[in-house]
Formats: sequence, C-alpha cells, structure tokens
Amino acid sequence: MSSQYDLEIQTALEDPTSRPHLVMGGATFASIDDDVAGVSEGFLKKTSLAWYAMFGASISVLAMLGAVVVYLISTGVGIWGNQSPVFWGWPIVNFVFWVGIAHAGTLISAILFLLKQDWRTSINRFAEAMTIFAVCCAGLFPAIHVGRIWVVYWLFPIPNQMEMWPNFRSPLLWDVFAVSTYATVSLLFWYMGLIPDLATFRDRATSKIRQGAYAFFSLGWTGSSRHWHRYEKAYLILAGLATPLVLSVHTVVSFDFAVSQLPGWHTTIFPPYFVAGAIFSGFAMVLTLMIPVRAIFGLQHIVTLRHLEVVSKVILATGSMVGYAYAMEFFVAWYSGNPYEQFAFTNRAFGPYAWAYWIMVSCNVISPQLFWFKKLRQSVPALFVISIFVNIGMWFERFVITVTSLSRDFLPGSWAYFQPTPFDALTLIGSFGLFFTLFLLFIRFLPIIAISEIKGILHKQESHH
Amino acid sequence: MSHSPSISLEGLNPEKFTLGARAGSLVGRFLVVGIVGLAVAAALGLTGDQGDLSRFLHAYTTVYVYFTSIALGALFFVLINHVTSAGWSVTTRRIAELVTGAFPLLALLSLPLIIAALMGTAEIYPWANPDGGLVPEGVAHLVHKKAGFLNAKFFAARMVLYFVIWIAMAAWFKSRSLAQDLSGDPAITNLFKKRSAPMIPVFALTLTFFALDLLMSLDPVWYSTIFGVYYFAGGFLCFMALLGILAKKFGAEDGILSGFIRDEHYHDIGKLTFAFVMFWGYIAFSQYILIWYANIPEETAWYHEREGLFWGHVGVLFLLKFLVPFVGLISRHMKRHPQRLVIFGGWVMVMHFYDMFFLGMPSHLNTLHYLEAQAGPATEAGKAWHHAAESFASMPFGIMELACLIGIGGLFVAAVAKSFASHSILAVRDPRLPESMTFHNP
Amino acid sequence: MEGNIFPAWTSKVRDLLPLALGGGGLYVVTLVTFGFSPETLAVGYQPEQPVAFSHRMHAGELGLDCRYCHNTVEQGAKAAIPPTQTCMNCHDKIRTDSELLQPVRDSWETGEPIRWNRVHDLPDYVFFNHSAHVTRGVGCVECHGRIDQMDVVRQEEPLSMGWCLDCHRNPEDVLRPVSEVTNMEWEADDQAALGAHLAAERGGINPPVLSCSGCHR
Amino acid sequence: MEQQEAKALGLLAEYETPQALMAAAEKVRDGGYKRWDTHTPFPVHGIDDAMGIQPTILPWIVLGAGATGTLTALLLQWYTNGVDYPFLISGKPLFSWVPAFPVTFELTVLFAGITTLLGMLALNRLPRLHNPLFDVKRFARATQDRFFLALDATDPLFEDSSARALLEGSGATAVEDVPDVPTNENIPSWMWQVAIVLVFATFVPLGLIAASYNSTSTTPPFHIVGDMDWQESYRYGEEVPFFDNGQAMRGALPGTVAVGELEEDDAFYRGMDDMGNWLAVAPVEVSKSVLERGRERYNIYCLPCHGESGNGKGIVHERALALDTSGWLIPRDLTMDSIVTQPDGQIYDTITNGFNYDAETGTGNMAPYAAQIRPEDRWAIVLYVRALQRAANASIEDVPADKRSAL
Repeated sequence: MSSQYDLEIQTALEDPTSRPHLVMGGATFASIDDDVAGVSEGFLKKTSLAWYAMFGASISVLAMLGAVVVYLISTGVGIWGNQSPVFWGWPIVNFVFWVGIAHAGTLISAILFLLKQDWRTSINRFAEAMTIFAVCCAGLFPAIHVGRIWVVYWLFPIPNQMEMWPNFRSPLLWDVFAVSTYATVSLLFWYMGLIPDLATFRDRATSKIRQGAYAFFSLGWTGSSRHWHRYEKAYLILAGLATPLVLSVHTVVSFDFAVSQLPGWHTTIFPPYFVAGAIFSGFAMVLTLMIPVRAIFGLQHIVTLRHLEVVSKVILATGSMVGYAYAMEFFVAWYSGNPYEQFAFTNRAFGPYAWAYWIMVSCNVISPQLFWFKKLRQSVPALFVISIFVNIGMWFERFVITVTSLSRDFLPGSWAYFQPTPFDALTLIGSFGLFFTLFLLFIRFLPIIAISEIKGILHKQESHH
Repeated sequence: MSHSPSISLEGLNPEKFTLGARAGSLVGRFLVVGIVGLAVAAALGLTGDQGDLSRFLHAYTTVYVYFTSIALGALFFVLINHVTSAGWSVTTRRIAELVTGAFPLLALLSLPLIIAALMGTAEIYPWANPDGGLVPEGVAHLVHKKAGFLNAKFFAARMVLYFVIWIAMAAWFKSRSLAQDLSGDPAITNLFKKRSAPMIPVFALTLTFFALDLLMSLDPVWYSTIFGVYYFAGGFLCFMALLGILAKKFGAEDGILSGFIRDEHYHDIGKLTFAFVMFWGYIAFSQYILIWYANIPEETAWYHEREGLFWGHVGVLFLLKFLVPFVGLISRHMKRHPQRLVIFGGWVMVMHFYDMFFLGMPSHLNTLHYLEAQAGPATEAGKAWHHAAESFASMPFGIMELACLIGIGGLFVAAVAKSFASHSILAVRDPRLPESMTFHNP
Repeated sequence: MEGNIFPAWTSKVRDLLPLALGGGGLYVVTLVTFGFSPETLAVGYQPEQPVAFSHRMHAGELGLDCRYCHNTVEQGAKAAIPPTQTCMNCHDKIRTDSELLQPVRDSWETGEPIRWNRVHDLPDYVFFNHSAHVTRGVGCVECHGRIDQMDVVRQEEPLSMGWCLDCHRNPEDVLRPVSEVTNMEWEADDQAALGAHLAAERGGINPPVLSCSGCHR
Repeated sequence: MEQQEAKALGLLAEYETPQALMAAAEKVRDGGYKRWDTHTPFPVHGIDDAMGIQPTILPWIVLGAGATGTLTALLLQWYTNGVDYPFLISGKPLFSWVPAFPVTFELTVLFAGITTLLGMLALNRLPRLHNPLFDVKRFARATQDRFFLALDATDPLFEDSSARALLEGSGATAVEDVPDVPTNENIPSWMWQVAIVLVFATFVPLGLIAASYNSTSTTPPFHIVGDMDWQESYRYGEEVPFFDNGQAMRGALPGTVAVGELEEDDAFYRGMDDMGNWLAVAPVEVSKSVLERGRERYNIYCLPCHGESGNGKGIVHERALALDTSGWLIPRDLTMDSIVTQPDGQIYDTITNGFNYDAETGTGNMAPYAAQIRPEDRWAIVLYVRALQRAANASIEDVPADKRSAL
C-alpha cells in the first residue's frame, strides 16, 4: 500500500520555515483532472472486475437488509433482542455509531476550512460523501425502530385531524430536527462542492449520456469569476453554519441519554464527549476507507502519507479526549458518593458486560495512543489496522453506554441480560451493505477528490516559488 | 490584495521589542496597590467574625481562580499553537508566553488557601473540617465518604503539583523561545511541536483537578463531570479577550509591534474569541440543560443557590457572557476592527469575572445559611446570620470583593508587567514569522 | 464537451420552475388536506342493514325514546344494539307477516342474533363512554345527527380526534339539560348562556392536560 | 436565420496562467467595459479586485433567513406546545427557552443553510444549462486548465475590432468569436402540451375527493393508518369465530352467579313476601325524585302502548289500529279498577315478566321488560302508575285548595 511518495515523506525532514507541499508528484492542473476524473472515466472504459465484485457483494447485502426490514415491518420489533429493561438496544447503538461516523465529513469540510487547514482539500469530498452515506445508514435505524414506520410523519409538526403536535420538550424530537437538518445541510454542502467538479467532468465527457447528466447536475457552471465570488462566500457561510451544526448533532444525540436520570447516562460531560467520540470514529472511518482507495486508484500523490498522518493525529487527540471523558466519569462517579452512580460504573467495568467494556477501552483509549509514535503514524498498515480497531471500539462504546445502564436499572427485579438476535446482527451488517453500495456508486460516477480545490492548492504551491 | 507592510525581517533585534521602563514603571505601582488591597481584604476578613472570614476566603478564591484561568489560557494558547504548527499567531505568541510568567506569583497566592485548608477552615472548604458544623447534617456522610480525596493534606500536595507542572511548562517554553530570539534555530520550533503534544493531556488533567479542587469542592456534595471543561472554556476565552486588548495596545500605530500585528491578526484573534464564546456557551448550556432537565435535587440545588444571588438567573449569565459577544463579534467587519475588538474583549473579561463570581460566591451565602441553621433561626445569633445573608444576597459585591480584586489583580498585573519589561514581546527569529506577516484570511 | 447539449429554452423552463414547484406543493397540500380528511373518508357511511329498520319511522314518527331500544346508554360505555327480544315486544303482534320483518322472526326462532352493520365505529384504542356524555347533557344528536329523520342510518360526523377536541374545548356550544338529551329537536333559547352555565357547573370537560389516558387506555 | 452570416455574440480570450488573466482583467476593467467576465477552473484570489467585483449581498440574505428560522422555531414551539395543545409532560414548563433551544438552533441553521445554496444559485442566475460559451470548443478547458476572459457583444463599448485588439494585446494565447449558433429560445409546444395534460390530470383526484366529500356511500370508512384501529382483541357485540355461537360476549357458566347479581331479596326483585304473596306496597322509599324517575322511565318504556296518561291509547296502539293489524291486542287501560286494585308487587311482576306471556313462543299480551328496565326503575314506574291511577280517578278534593280555582 505504500508508494514512492510515502517513502519521500517518511524520510523528509521537517523544515518550519516553509510549508511542505500537499500535492506531490509534479502535478499540474491537467494531470489532476486526469488523475481524478480518470478514476471515474477509467471505469467506463474498462470497469474493473474488483469493482463489480465489491458492488455485487454490497448490493446483495443491501438486498438482504431490504428483506430484513420488510420482515421487521411486517412482523414487528419483537424480532429484535430489545426487551425489558433494555428497550433501547441494538438499533440505538447502530444509530449512534453511524451518526458518529458521519461527523468526520463535515468536520473536515467545515471546521478545517475555517481553521485554514489546506490539507483537508485532498480528503474532504471523500469524507463528505462518507458523511452523507453514514447519515443514510444512521437515519435508517430510528426510522425502523419506531416499529410503525408509516406514521413516522407524526414526528414533524404537521397539522392533522388529531390536532396533536409533537412534544418539543423531548430530546428524541430534537434528534429528529438535528439529524434531518444535518443530513440536509451536509447534502447541500457536498453538492455545492461538487458543482464545479461536475462541470469539469461534463467538459471532459465523451459520451452524450455522461455529458447530459453532468451538464444537468453542474447547472451550467462556467467557472465565472462573478460566480466564484458568490460561491466562495456561500461556501464560507455554509462552513460557518455547519461547524456549530456538527457539534449540535452529537450533542443532541447525547441529550437522548443524558437528560434522563439513569446512572451512567446522566452525566454532564456527555455532550462534548459524544462530539469528540464522533469525530474520533469518523476520522477512523476516513482512514479505513481512504487507505485502500488511494492505493487502488493511484492517488498517493494527492492523498499523501502526510494527510494520513495528520488524520492519525486528530484520532490521537480525539481518542485522548474520549479517554479523558471516561476517566472523568469514573472519577466523578466515585467522587459523587452516590451509590447508584458508583454501581453503574463498577458494573460497566466488572459486571456482565465487562467484556464489552474492556474491548471498548482497549480499542478506544489504548490503541490510538500508539499514534504517539511517529513510526506508526507513518506506517500505512498500522494506520489501517488501528483505524479498524477504533471503529470497533466506538461501536462498543455505544453498546456499553446503552446496554449496561439499561440492563441494570433502579429496580433489581427487572435486571436482565440483553442478547441480540440474528436479525439484530443482520440489520447491522445490512447497513454496511447500504453504506458500501452508495460508496461504490460514488467512486464510480462522481469526483472523489475536490478537483477545483486541489487546483487552488496547486496554484498556491506554485506561487510560493 | 494588500500585502504585508514592507518591514524587513532580517536582523531584527530583540532589544527593540523590549518594553523596558514602559512596563517596568508599572511593576512597583501595581505591587503597592496589590499589597494594600490584599492587606485591606485580609484585615477585614481575619479581624471580623466567622462570616467575614468566609466572605474573605470566598472572595479571595473567586478572584484567584479568575486570574489563574487567564494564565492557564495563555499557557494553552502557547501549547495549541505549537502542536498545530500555527503560523498566523507567531507575532502574538510571545505575549502569551510572557503572561504565563505570572505562574510563580499565582503559586505564592495559593498559599492562603492551602493554609486555610490545612488549618481546617470550614468557612471556605467544609470538607477540610467535616465536623466543623458547616456541613449540613443530611450530607455529612457524603463528605466523609469523599475524605480520601477531599482532605487538606492531599489538597495541598495537589496544589503544589499543579504549580510545579505549570511553572515548569511555562518556563521551558519561555526560555527556549527567548533562546530562539538569539539563535533563530528552527530545531527549537520542531522541539516545541514535539514536546507540546504530550504536555496537553497533562495540562488538561491538572486544570481539571484544579477547578475541581478550588471551585467545585466549595460545595462538597455537588458534582458535574463537565466542570473542568467549563473552567477551561472560560479561561481560554478570557485570555483571548485579553490578547485582543494587548494586541491592540502593542499593534496600534504608535505601538511597539506596529506593523507586526495586522488586521489579519485581529481577525484571527476575533475568530478565536468568537469561537470560544460559542464554546463556553455550548459547555455552559450543556451543563445547565442536563441538570435542568433531569431535575435531580442534589444537582439542581447548586443552580438554585446561584439563582438567589445578584442578577439572579443563569439566563442572565448566558445573555451577558454568550449572547452579547456572540452578536457583537459575528460579523467579519467587527473582528477586523481593533477598537471594537477591544470593547468586546473588555466586556468578555468582565463577564468572565462575573462567571467566576457566579461559581464561587454563592457558596459564601450557603455558609451564612449554615451558620444561621447552626445557631438556630429563632436565636439572636441566628437572626443576625439571617440578616447577614439577606444583605449579602442583595449586594454581594462589596468592599471585600473589591479589595480582593484590587489586591490579586494588582499583583497579577505587576507580575505580568515585570515579565513584559525584561523580554522582547516579539519572537523575532521564529522561523514562521514571515508567514505570520503575510498570511491572509479568506 | 462539444457545443450546447441543452437548448436555450431550458432557461425559460427554469424561470417557470418555482411556479410549478409552488403550485405542485400547494396541490399536494390540498390533496392531502381534503383527501385524507374524515369528511372524505368516513362521513356518509351508510351501510345496508339486514333489516330495513327505519329510525325515521320508530324514533321520528312514533316518537319512541332512543333509550327504549338503546337502553344501556345511560349506564354503560356502549349504547347497546337491542336484542331481538326488544323488536318482538311489539312485532309479535304488529306486522307479524311482514316480509321485511322475516329476519327478525328468523332470529327469534333460531336464537341467532341479527348481524347489524356497525355505522359509528371508533378505533379500538379510543375509550369512549356513552354514559359519561349522555348523563352530562350531550345530546344524541350532537354526534349522530338527526337520526329521527333517517330511514337508513348514516355517519354524519367525522368522529376524528380533532373533532372530539373541538367539542371538548368548547363544550358550552353543545351542553343541554340532561332531560333533553334524547330530544332531537330541542334548542335552547340562549345556548351561549345556558352552555356557559352548564359547563361551569359540570367542569372537567376540557381535554386532559395531564395524560393521554383520559381517552386512550 | 435570415442572416446567413452568424453575428458573434462576443469575444473569448484564452490565457495560460491566472497571472496573465489577472493582468488582462485589469486592462479590460480600466478600459471601462461592463459586460464581461472571466472563467477559471478554480477561484483565483485577487481577481475580484482586478475585475472590480462588489461584495455580494448573500450574507445579508442568509442572515434574514436565519432570523426567520429562529423566529419560526420559537413561535412554532411556543404555539404548539404552549398554546394550541398545552400538554404537561414530566412537570416541565409548557414553554421554556431551555428545551426550546436545540430545535431553535437547528431550524436557524436549516433555513440559513438552504438559503445559502439557493441564494448563491439565484444570484448567479444558475442553473443555466444553455450558454453560448459552450459553443466555443476550447472553452471546455475553462473547467480544466485554462483561463478565459469573455467580452459580451452587448457591452456599450463593444466594438469588434477595438475589443479584439485589446484582448490580443493582453497576452491571450487565442482570441475567438463566440458564435451565434441557432437555438430554440421558446419553450417547445410539446412541453406546453404535456403541462396542460398534467394540469388536467390533477383534476381527477380533486374530482374524486369532491365526489366523496361528505357524501353518502355504503363503502366502509377508509382508515389510512388502520393497523391499530382494529386490534386483535374482541369486544362485546363483535363476532368471533372461536366460539360455537360466534359471539365474543360470554355468558355466565350454568349454576354460577356473578358478584352482586344473586338477587336474593325476593321483595325487591320479585315483588313477593316470604310466603309468595304479592307485596301490597312497593319496598322503596316514595319521594318526588323517585316519582320523577318513574315518570321518565314510564314515558320511555310504557308510554308507546299505554299512553301518556295510562289510558292504553299509546301511539303504537294508534298506529296498530291504523294499520289494521289483525293480531294486535289492545293495551290495558292502567287506570281501570282491576289494576288499581292490584298489589304493587303484581304490577312489578307484570313489568318484569310480561302479561299473558308465553316465553316459549314469545307471544302474549305484553312482553317482559326485565332486560330493558332495572328493578329500581320498575318500582319507580309502579309508583308512577299509582300516581296516574290516582290522577285518573281523582276528584276535586284531591287538588290542593289554593290550586282548585285554576281548574
């Protein structure tokens, strides 16, 4: 998976007097087009067998998800393992897991944009797409876990013959607003970024169908400077809006838990801790996906090892924040002197779900600490493996939070051990089918790297010399 | 495209950027003011009754955590800029490094609190003397449960540890940075980056426990996991506000850094101030809504006490510390206008003080209530305590608070001024200085 | 790309697009509002009954009180469908050879109940109690319409939750003396004054603020 | 079309680098041209100044949209939960800024975000799928690696030769006419036809709705979300296949008595004393309210046959006579002596079990009313019948002295 560019960066000495090049390999405007559009155009000339194999696999899993969902809706949520007292089981775990993954895209496109972090341009498109697909997967779970999906419109304040309104004082309704706003704004942001690149695709296209499709979706973009002026302002505004928005989404998700009185859920650090965890898992997913994609499509000079290393640093930082939150929860549980709080945390670490807890701690807290070592930050295989560990760990974090607290509520008589059913597992696996199907379509038909932004970086790089 | 002014960065002399007597003259004056202020406060506190002692110690703590939060904000500013290899901030980073020079003074000023704890002064820390009568009966068992952590000796040891760590960090960055002024060695910059990363977790933990020790434990029953983050958010915000003010002072036409601090720097400082106004608002709201919503008595009591004092509602705090600067700083134009940045910076600094006041002083009111309950509400003494509590609640900022503010504030200004007087306030040979001089905000 | 793919008139289509979308949106809203309303879907249901029983004849012309047949209405949640016995009170002597009454006689002989088709059917999750309304001055006519004028009974009112709430929020518009609940023709001289008086006297009519279980249990 | 020689719509100049374009742009700007633009594959910073582009008003539009979002959210939450359907949940205030904050924030961002994109597109007059520039072949590189300056022929200063000279002297690698390729400006008629058909098609559902709005039909009500409207539990009066008689309602088991239904009090339930003789006097208290109740019940259950005054000329009787029903038995006049002399218990028994009634065939003079009238109401009716008898056989002495004059 490593390339000459990787080696170049690994051996380079840091020179604080100048900024290192983000795009390597003597790229020109034209070569960037060839490299990025080539990913999509190459497919059409001779679609790789690997893509078909992967797409076939993903869409079969997606079909399986469809079947499971149909069975679920026709039968009821009883096919899942959710039952008293763990009414919030697997679906919520998966929902929070996917929403968390979805955070990286907006973070990279919006927050890093505001922080003037140019390295974002190599991975932002990719991460934004990932965000949207992850939000699709996330939205699936609350939608199907309501059981009677056909009345899901009750969640929106639409006048009706019941003359009833949703309860705006419920954090679950805040979730509806937060996640749907997030999905909408992420989609707008992604699409807006795509417009100039779709125009590039349009102008390179050779077949009528491709020309027509890209021409339609690029809305007649001509790269007019008057347009660019408003476009950049709009991009800045959207970034400014998306930044607090991305924070709000996982904050509201954390409210679902934290406004309750359940020990282990009701703790004030939940909002920032959830956000940190979301970014953590999102960046890990970016690494997991980006590493094979850059290798397969020969994009190592655009998504360089330096990019991967920066991502690993973000993972280290957010992983440490998550570790801080775990530590604070534990300390304050003891400090509180509250026997329920103390039990909740002892139970997490040493109760029936201790196995899940320790998987979580080792994947989330310990594994990213390996990124203190530059050697591991610059080793593509290590990055790949650790990113997968983090993905696993973050899934278990949500599992631990949801299940340990619920399975040991205030009433010992109702204590129980939650066990997922095969349908739980199939739904989770199926959501990956949805994710990868969308993802594979994305890399086949859309610019997976923000071409115009990379050209801007290239221009900056050139004018510095 | 307005490129940077034509200042040659070759052969800049650190001497030229040393304030010398301009700052040095402040040292003596503020030292005197500070000592007088503290002496007045101490005299009022130590010669009066239990209530005065409590008020003195609470006011002292409130003012003390306020200034410490500024120094901590400065230290974090140094750390975060190094760890992210920031280029824009180079012309302002030395200011932060010099503000951290106040840590030794702050260490010294922690002594009264350490001594109070060691002497078992329940008037400030009820846990320091669990049987001192200032712990409500119903929760005495909780205070005993926590004695493993909340005890005077461990408290003193922790305080020493915090300051050893902070002084060492601040001194290391300052001395290395000053050395780079002479050598211009880029390796130092790389070393900064390398060392600052592991320092951040250490910083986070020490700051958190400092906040827990000094502020949260004023009420030994109440707890909130986000508290450390809350204190950090406010402190860094306050430092950014101060940095904006100092940047305007030094970067103005006749300032020593004129030409080095540009509109782009105001813009970035403004953005960070704005961002941390939002972050503080976010953290404060998160803590409030979770406690408001769950409505658990042992948590809501803390906010309830705070709503009985002064402006009387947490909503007012949000309005003043969040909404006003949020609206004020939202536009690009405001951030790039140094005079307005200073106005909102000053506002934020005052509001951060109000925030610390909001965290600290209500505990004094509690103490008065305990004293009243202890004496018996019907007794003469009980009525006197009741009266004292009423009058404090109606006007909690009095001579005592003012004296503490002048005292600790004076000493803090003196320490910072001394730091400014003897060192260059510009990192003249930082390898990223050229970048800082030419960067552009979109 | 070579040349224009789209003709120039696409820009005109674009300009008309907001209009089309706005109109389309309005259309969908109209469709849903009226299409899904109970007035369209439920009101006017008039099933054929196994016996051509005429309420107009019995309740209207003869003036039989509603409670002669629906005798549980004052004590129970349900206004019972009368058993065949009630019909036979008279029809063992009147029109004993009528074709129309053959099903009644059959039922009497076999003991098989007559399978009436239910006209007013609330969803199962609604707890509606007739006695709570009838004994507090809500006339039959308010929910069932002029039964005394119907040969074949028909659903007159939407019976939707909003319709329930409308009445519960403004009970003074419908309340009447208990003695007049079955009187289809009764009208107050001054409904506003009487209603306000009765609503104040009875109280507790407004929709439950504290729980859903007032109506859903 | 008439002109064979297509007139150019403008001039397009191509440049190798952004710097060259920038220099050219400054020249064109200084030349006083108004209708022109540059086209670049990425935003070139500094070109705004070079072209003299004014800052966009987009931020203000977005600010307005955001404020609208804030207001919408606050009003929505206040009105729905606080005013229109106040519903108390877990002791929370009906409206408070604390729980209202998250949704307010989200809607603010949603409104502002959508407005940002749509506002940007609207200000840019996008989408614009047809553009004469696309007819210039080399313009395809405007989104790739070349930089273009386009001068519109409608510019008041535009004069082909001078403009061309200006561009050629600006470092352009090529200057080309933007050709006026014929294109259809007007929406083709088939589009209109489709639109008209669509508009007419929309009337079909509306018509169907209008037809069934408040209209009589034998079709059962349609429940859009009917899954919980009919639940898998059976209720009284419903048909159920499980039991032999198909009734959901189960009777008591033979030999059992439900609590409170033993009816062991012979006097009250059967009107007899211990010896089996009719009670002479009803075993209930006589009061005005009981008599009122008796009148009400009498009017419901007895009046149809026995008439309002008990004379046996009720409306059913009248109708039976009118129909000339052969089997009709004339109802008794309740005020006749033979009934006046009956003990209370016997009248009670008649109401309960009917008169001359054969339970086997279901025929007789009068059917039993036990199922329709409760025992205490039967006694109330008995008392009221006594009152009717008294009234029917009354003399002037029975009227209180002060009321006699009214007669």
